Amino acid sequence: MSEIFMLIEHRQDAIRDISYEMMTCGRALAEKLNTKLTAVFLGYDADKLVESIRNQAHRIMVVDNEVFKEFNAESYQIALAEIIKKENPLLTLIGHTAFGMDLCPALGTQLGIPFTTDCLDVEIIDGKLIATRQMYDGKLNAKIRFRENPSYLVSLRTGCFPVRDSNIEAEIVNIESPVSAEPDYRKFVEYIEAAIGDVDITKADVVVGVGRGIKKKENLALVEDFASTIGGVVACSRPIVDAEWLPKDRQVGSSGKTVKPKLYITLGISGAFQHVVGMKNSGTIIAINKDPNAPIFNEADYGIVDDLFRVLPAFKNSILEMKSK
Amino acid sequence: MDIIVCIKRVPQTAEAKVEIESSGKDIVKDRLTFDINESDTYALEEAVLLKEKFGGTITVISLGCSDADDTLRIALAKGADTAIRIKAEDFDELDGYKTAQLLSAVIKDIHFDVIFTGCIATDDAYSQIGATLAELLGIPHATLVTNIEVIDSISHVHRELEGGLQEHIEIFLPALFTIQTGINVPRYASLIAIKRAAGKEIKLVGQNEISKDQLLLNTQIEELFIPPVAKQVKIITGSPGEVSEELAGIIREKGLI
Amino acid sequence: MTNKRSLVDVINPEIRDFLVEMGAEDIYKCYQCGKCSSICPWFQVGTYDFPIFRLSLETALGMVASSEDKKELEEEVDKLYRCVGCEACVDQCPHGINIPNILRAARRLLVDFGSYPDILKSIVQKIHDVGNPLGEEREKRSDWAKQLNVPNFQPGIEYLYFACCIPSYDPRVQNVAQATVRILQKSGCSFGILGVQENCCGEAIRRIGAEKVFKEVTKANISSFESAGVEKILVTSPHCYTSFKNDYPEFGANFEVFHITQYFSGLIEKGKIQPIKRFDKKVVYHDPCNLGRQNGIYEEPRNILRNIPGLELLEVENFNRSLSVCCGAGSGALWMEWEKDERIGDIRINQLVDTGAEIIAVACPYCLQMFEETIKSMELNIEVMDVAEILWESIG
Amino acid sequence: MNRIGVFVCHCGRNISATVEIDKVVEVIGRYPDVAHCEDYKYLCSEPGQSLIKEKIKEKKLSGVVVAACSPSLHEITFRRTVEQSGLNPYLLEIANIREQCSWVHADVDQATAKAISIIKTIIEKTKLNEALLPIKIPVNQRALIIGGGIAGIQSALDIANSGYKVILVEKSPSIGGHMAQLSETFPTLDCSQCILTPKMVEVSQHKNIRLLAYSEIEDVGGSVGNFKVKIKRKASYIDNVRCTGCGVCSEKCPVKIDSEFDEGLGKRKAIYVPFPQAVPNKPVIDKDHCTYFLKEGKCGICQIVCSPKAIDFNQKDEIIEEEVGAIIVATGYELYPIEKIVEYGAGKYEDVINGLQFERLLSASGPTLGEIHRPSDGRIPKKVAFISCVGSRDPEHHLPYCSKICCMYMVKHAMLYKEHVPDGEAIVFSIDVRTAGKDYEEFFTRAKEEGNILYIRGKPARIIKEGDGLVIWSINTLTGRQLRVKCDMVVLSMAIVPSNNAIELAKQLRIQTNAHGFFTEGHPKLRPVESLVPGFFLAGCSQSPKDIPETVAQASAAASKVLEMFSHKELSIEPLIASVNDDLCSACRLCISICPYGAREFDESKNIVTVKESICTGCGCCVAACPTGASQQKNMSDQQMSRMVEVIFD
Repeated sequence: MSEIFMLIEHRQDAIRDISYEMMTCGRALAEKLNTKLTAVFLGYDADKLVESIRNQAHRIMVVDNEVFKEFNAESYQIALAEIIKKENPLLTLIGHTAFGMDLCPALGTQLGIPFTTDCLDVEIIDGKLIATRQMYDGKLNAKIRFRENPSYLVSLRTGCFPVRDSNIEAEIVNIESPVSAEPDYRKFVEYIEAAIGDVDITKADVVVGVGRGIKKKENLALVEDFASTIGGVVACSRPIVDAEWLPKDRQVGSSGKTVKPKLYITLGISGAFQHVVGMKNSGTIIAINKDPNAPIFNEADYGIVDDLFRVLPAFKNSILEMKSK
Repeated sequence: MDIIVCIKRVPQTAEAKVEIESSGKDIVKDRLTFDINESDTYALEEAVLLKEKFGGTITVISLGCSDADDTLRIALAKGADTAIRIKAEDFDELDGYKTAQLLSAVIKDIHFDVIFTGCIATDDAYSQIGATLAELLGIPHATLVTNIEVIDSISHVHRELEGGLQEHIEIFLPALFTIQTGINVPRYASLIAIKRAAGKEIKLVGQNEISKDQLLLNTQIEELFIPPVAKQVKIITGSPGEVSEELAGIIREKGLI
Repeated sequence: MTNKRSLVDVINPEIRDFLVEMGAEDIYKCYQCGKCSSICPWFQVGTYDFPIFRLSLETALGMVASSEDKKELEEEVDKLYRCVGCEACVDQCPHGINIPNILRAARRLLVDFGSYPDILKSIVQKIHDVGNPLGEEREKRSDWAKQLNVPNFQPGIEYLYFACCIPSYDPRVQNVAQATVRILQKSGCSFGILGVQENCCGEAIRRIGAEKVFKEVTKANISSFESAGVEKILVTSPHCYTSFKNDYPEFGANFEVFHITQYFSGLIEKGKIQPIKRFDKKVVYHDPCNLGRQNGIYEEPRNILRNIPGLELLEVENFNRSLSVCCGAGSGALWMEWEKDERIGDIRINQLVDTGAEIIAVACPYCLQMFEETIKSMELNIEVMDVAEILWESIG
Repeated sequence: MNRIGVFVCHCGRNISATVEIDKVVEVIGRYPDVAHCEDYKYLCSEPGQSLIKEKIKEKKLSGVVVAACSPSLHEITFRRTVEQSGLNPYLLEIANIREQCSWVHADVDQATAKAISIIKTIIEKTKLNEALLPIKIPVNQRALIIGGGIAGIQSALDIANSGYKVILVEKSPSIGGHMAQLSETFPTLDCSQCILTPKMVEVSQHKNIRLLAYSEIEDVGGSVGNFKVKIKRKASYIDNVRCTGCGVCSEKCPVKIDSEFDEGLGKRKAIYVPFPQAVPNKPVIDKDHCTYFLKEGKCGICQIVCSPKAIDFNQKDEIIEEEVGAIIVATGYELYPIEKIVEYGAGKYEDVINGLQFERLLSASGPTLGEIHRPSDGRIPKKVAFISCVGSRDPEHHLPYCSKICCMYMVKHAMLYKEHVPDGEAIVFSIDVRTAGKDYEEFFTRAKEEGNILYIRGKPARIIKEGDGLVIWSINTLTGRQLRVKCDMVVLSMAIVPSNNAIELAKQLRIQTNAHGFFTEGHPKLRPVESLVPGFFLAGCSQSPKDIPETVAQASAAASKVLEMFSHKELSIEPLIASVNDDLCSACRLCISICPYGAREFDESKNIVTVKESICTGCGCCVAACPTGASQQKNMSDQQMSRMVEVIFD
């Protein structure tokens, strides 16, 4: 039986969470199919990082070369294509991250193997690969069937597999790098850190997240007022930043900050996955949204289906009352 | 600079009720509003900005049924010069891969320096067509682009990574970029341009031009279903005053503030 | 690139003809007196330059929203969406030019090409998807009436009470619909509601320029009214009134439409309801544009208020009746966002507050919402009530 | 046996472009009783007329049909033509194939068929035409002039100076009209009263003029040349023979009311002379305000103080009957009611006034003796705004037409204001400034340049009182800028409308007005001073808004038209009138009640109704009303009518 492969994602000398999630997923699949999980590690000066995940997979293939110091989809693609062609795994997992989004479809295309992206789950049923994906703004899930092929490629969504401990001792296999330099046509230059604003939403105990549902920029004042009553800071989802109502450093989500406050209150946020990944680990989540079908209610501990402008003034009063007691 | 922009007409589902059709594989579409995919509007705008800077032409391509002509015409009114519609009705079932193959079949005969697509379509949410298409055409690509500057056929591109981080990379043209929302402010169409666009022909490409035989489908939707609730939310009901009381109680009890 | 303006400063008859076809046929009547611009509420706002008097001429030259410069075009489109459709200009124009119609012609083209403010796009989308601009569920349209025992309209019932979207869903404004129903019940009126079978009347989105969606909801409403056997309609919103009375006949509808203040005033005259409880407040009545200026209903709401014992009815000097100033919510503006010092509602509220009134009486859900928001944002100490609410307090 | 000649005119391409002339000639040529049919390019030309004359002789024609333009244009021409060749002019008929056919149709085949149809009907009519002779009536060489403003005064003097008698009727106590109220006149800025009062005096002293002031037309009967007029002399309660005009009565009268002459800005008494130079200079008692009349005999102070004992409370209205041959209508204008301009606070704010009020403020004889004090508090206004086109050029709410004189009097007002208040500021709001007239543009230019008068292009939307001033909301449409102009007083150039009883009077006189009550002239270009009804002539603003020079010119023109009439002892009138068949008349007298001109009379001896030929205008009402068919229109008999209709359906 062919193996399960996954690609380790790391950045700035750290293994990214998605890698552990994928390894959790990969191990479970391997177990079911009675096969092994191979983690492929492309990196530079990698010993320490490789060592840190040694208990996560059955085998770690390491390609240690300076070219892999930073992520470059093109270099990664060349190397991975070589490995997959040679090893012919049943399934290769890549993270559906900025990294994987660049890599996965191109790799699948190059190899001519069936692939799909942004999966919440993969299962093998009767020898056939079935993936679960989200569609239509998170309102529906889809089960996806693949064209039959000995090898498949799938990118996995962040945050879908709670990481589990493992105590395997991986076999380390070092491989000569098929590439020695970044291609001319695509070169990594540098990282750009987000500008730091006056409020650090990652440090706050109480975060009030606002989304499209606040309708108007002027309504932000109302939210600010509420947040200060409750002793929190205001964060937001992507559309609010795109509309330039709040600065980028207030954005919670996959491309923004990840926050884990004691209390996260969402106001008019529908709960697109991109936002949810940035706040799902908050202590208590209270969601206020008019749309009872909004995906945010799948994440919240407490939900109120109502107009936020109707609830907010009353909520503020109750908090004030509570504080005065 | 000749630019190709791939756009898609999608149902607007963010605030609408989405229902599954009887086949279980599609949604009920007749009560939904359709519009150009959000990130595609940014892609189109980025193309127009580049054209304003460097001259050249913009070709918009969409794979869709005749309704997509409206979307293409909007693109023409906003600054595209030529519009091509690949007749979806000619090609049966579609997935991201097949879509990319169709696009590449059309694009391979067109001169271009840059291809733009949106970074994600809000309906099927693959985020895969751009990179697939680039691979099929044999050009480099970058996804989730938040800034582009072109100096002498080298593009300096910012990609959005996680956690507020961005990376700056250099890519030779011709290349493909998938554009993230917020990269620019999409423009309105002027009435003059609308009038001009109204008279323009939309070039149709169908099975006569592209052979169906070589097209491969990677995936198929087996079934659609409403996502299971991951976490059991407690819905609090009542008047605003009542729910607020209850919430405040929870907050106090748990010592959240 | 050179100044893009120079590319379009030639006369563009195609655009002109296009707009004329879309309803801008009045453009040739204009003799550029400028009266429209100085009666326009934006004149009173003062911080935003809105010289609509040029619109006819610019349309005739095919120069409306025609700049190919992004920034300029943005400003032009923004301008086109500044009109609140109050029709003060129509009322004053020596040649009866319907300027909002000219704007609407341009807006129709822009809407067809997705080139209008996103916020309005979402309103149009919601009306299309669920039949109301609030995006609320269609099934909940008659929830406001749950406790009130209101029958569904069926043949044999005389009046359809059409509550309008905002009173149907907005928790504050629901009270208006409820008060209305209670008064109707007390008077013994034979009426029913259609609830889920109703769509937004579409007045606002027609003015926004979303003609296609407007036609859709209009036709849906006409067919559900007709199949229910509706002949007479009572409305709470002057916007529904305008729509049903002036727009729907274009699509073959033939309903008798009454604004609720007309009906209530008649009930009082006939002695069918008697306001007896004292309402010892100073009340200023605000003429909604769609009720007063646009449909000539000035007296009936005042008549209701005058009949309420204890109520002292005040008027806004210089700005009442046909010279009333818009609350700033018409034509989609309820959902638009303008800078703090660019709000028509603030101007109007100040005029209303200056009368020394304790209560602003309105007869339009838009005005009610707008004023409540404005009062909150300006932190004023005055209350807004619908005429029906005041009447119910005196009857109930 | 009829021998009708038909002549078809091409009228250049006016007819021939849409009507196939050849076909018409061919078809009509074959029509029964047509002895000759021929076409010609311009029949109204000299050779065209000669052609008709020749053919009448050559073909021995018994009747002629000219198929050409409307009979209103050339019927007279062609009647003269046929008369010259010995045929009775009433045997000529015109078939109108231009206005009623070629001009209004596009399809050649259909137009040709219609032209043929029209010609056939006229041939049928012509066949049954009678040879008629014109009716001669004597002319009464006296003229009546209604209205004693500058127009009436001028006409009266012109006719009187030619030696004919004139009756001048003025409804108010004095002649002079609005011109007497004006301070100065544009563009020369000479004093209005200085140039008017000599003429007023001349009227009062003229031996050929009978001045009936404080009088109104009660009834007008008869027709051109022989009108019978009833005039009501309103009781003035003054014995004018005894009255010396000393003025003590007015002085002592305790009742003060707004002066019409001062446009409400000053007061007059219940017994009053409207202004010092009034003609006649005899007081009248305003019964509606006089305490004596209101409180049944209380007061009577005037009677006590009048030493010549000229007060006569028992005087009654008196009806005077006059016979005249011609009537000039010169009833003048009024200003559109200022209260209708709600958005300007007009009628509510005292300091928003009209142009005539401002004239009174400027006038040395006015309520402020020529110093400009604003009505509200008497303060000298330091900033005055003048607004043009108020009520005029506003088809949607008020009046569509241009009042013509406002642009110029605003220039004058602004200039005079600056003269009176040199440190004041004059601002004029206007849409267009129309200065078509001799020296007018120069006057306007001078005002702007020398007078430092600010012209703003724009029609204000609101005038709102703020403090003790007025704020005008407008746009400067040339810059697009918003303006809020604070000023002390606003003068509105109100639209000019016909005097308020013009439409009533027009009904009485049976002459026409347009939709706004201005009397309609015979032809907008070629008969500008005649009305559509013979014997009535028009002068001044009763016909359209005009300034003084134009009014005077028209008044003289009207007078000369009257004099033209008076130069004949007899008038020829058309014989196309009604007649009565004695045998058929059942003496039901319906026609008497229906005739709008009083041209019917019952002949007791014969027990039939007869037609007064000099009065009948041939309107045809009696023919339509007559139940037995006794009443017939000459050359338009029932028989002719039915034949004409029949051939259309043949």
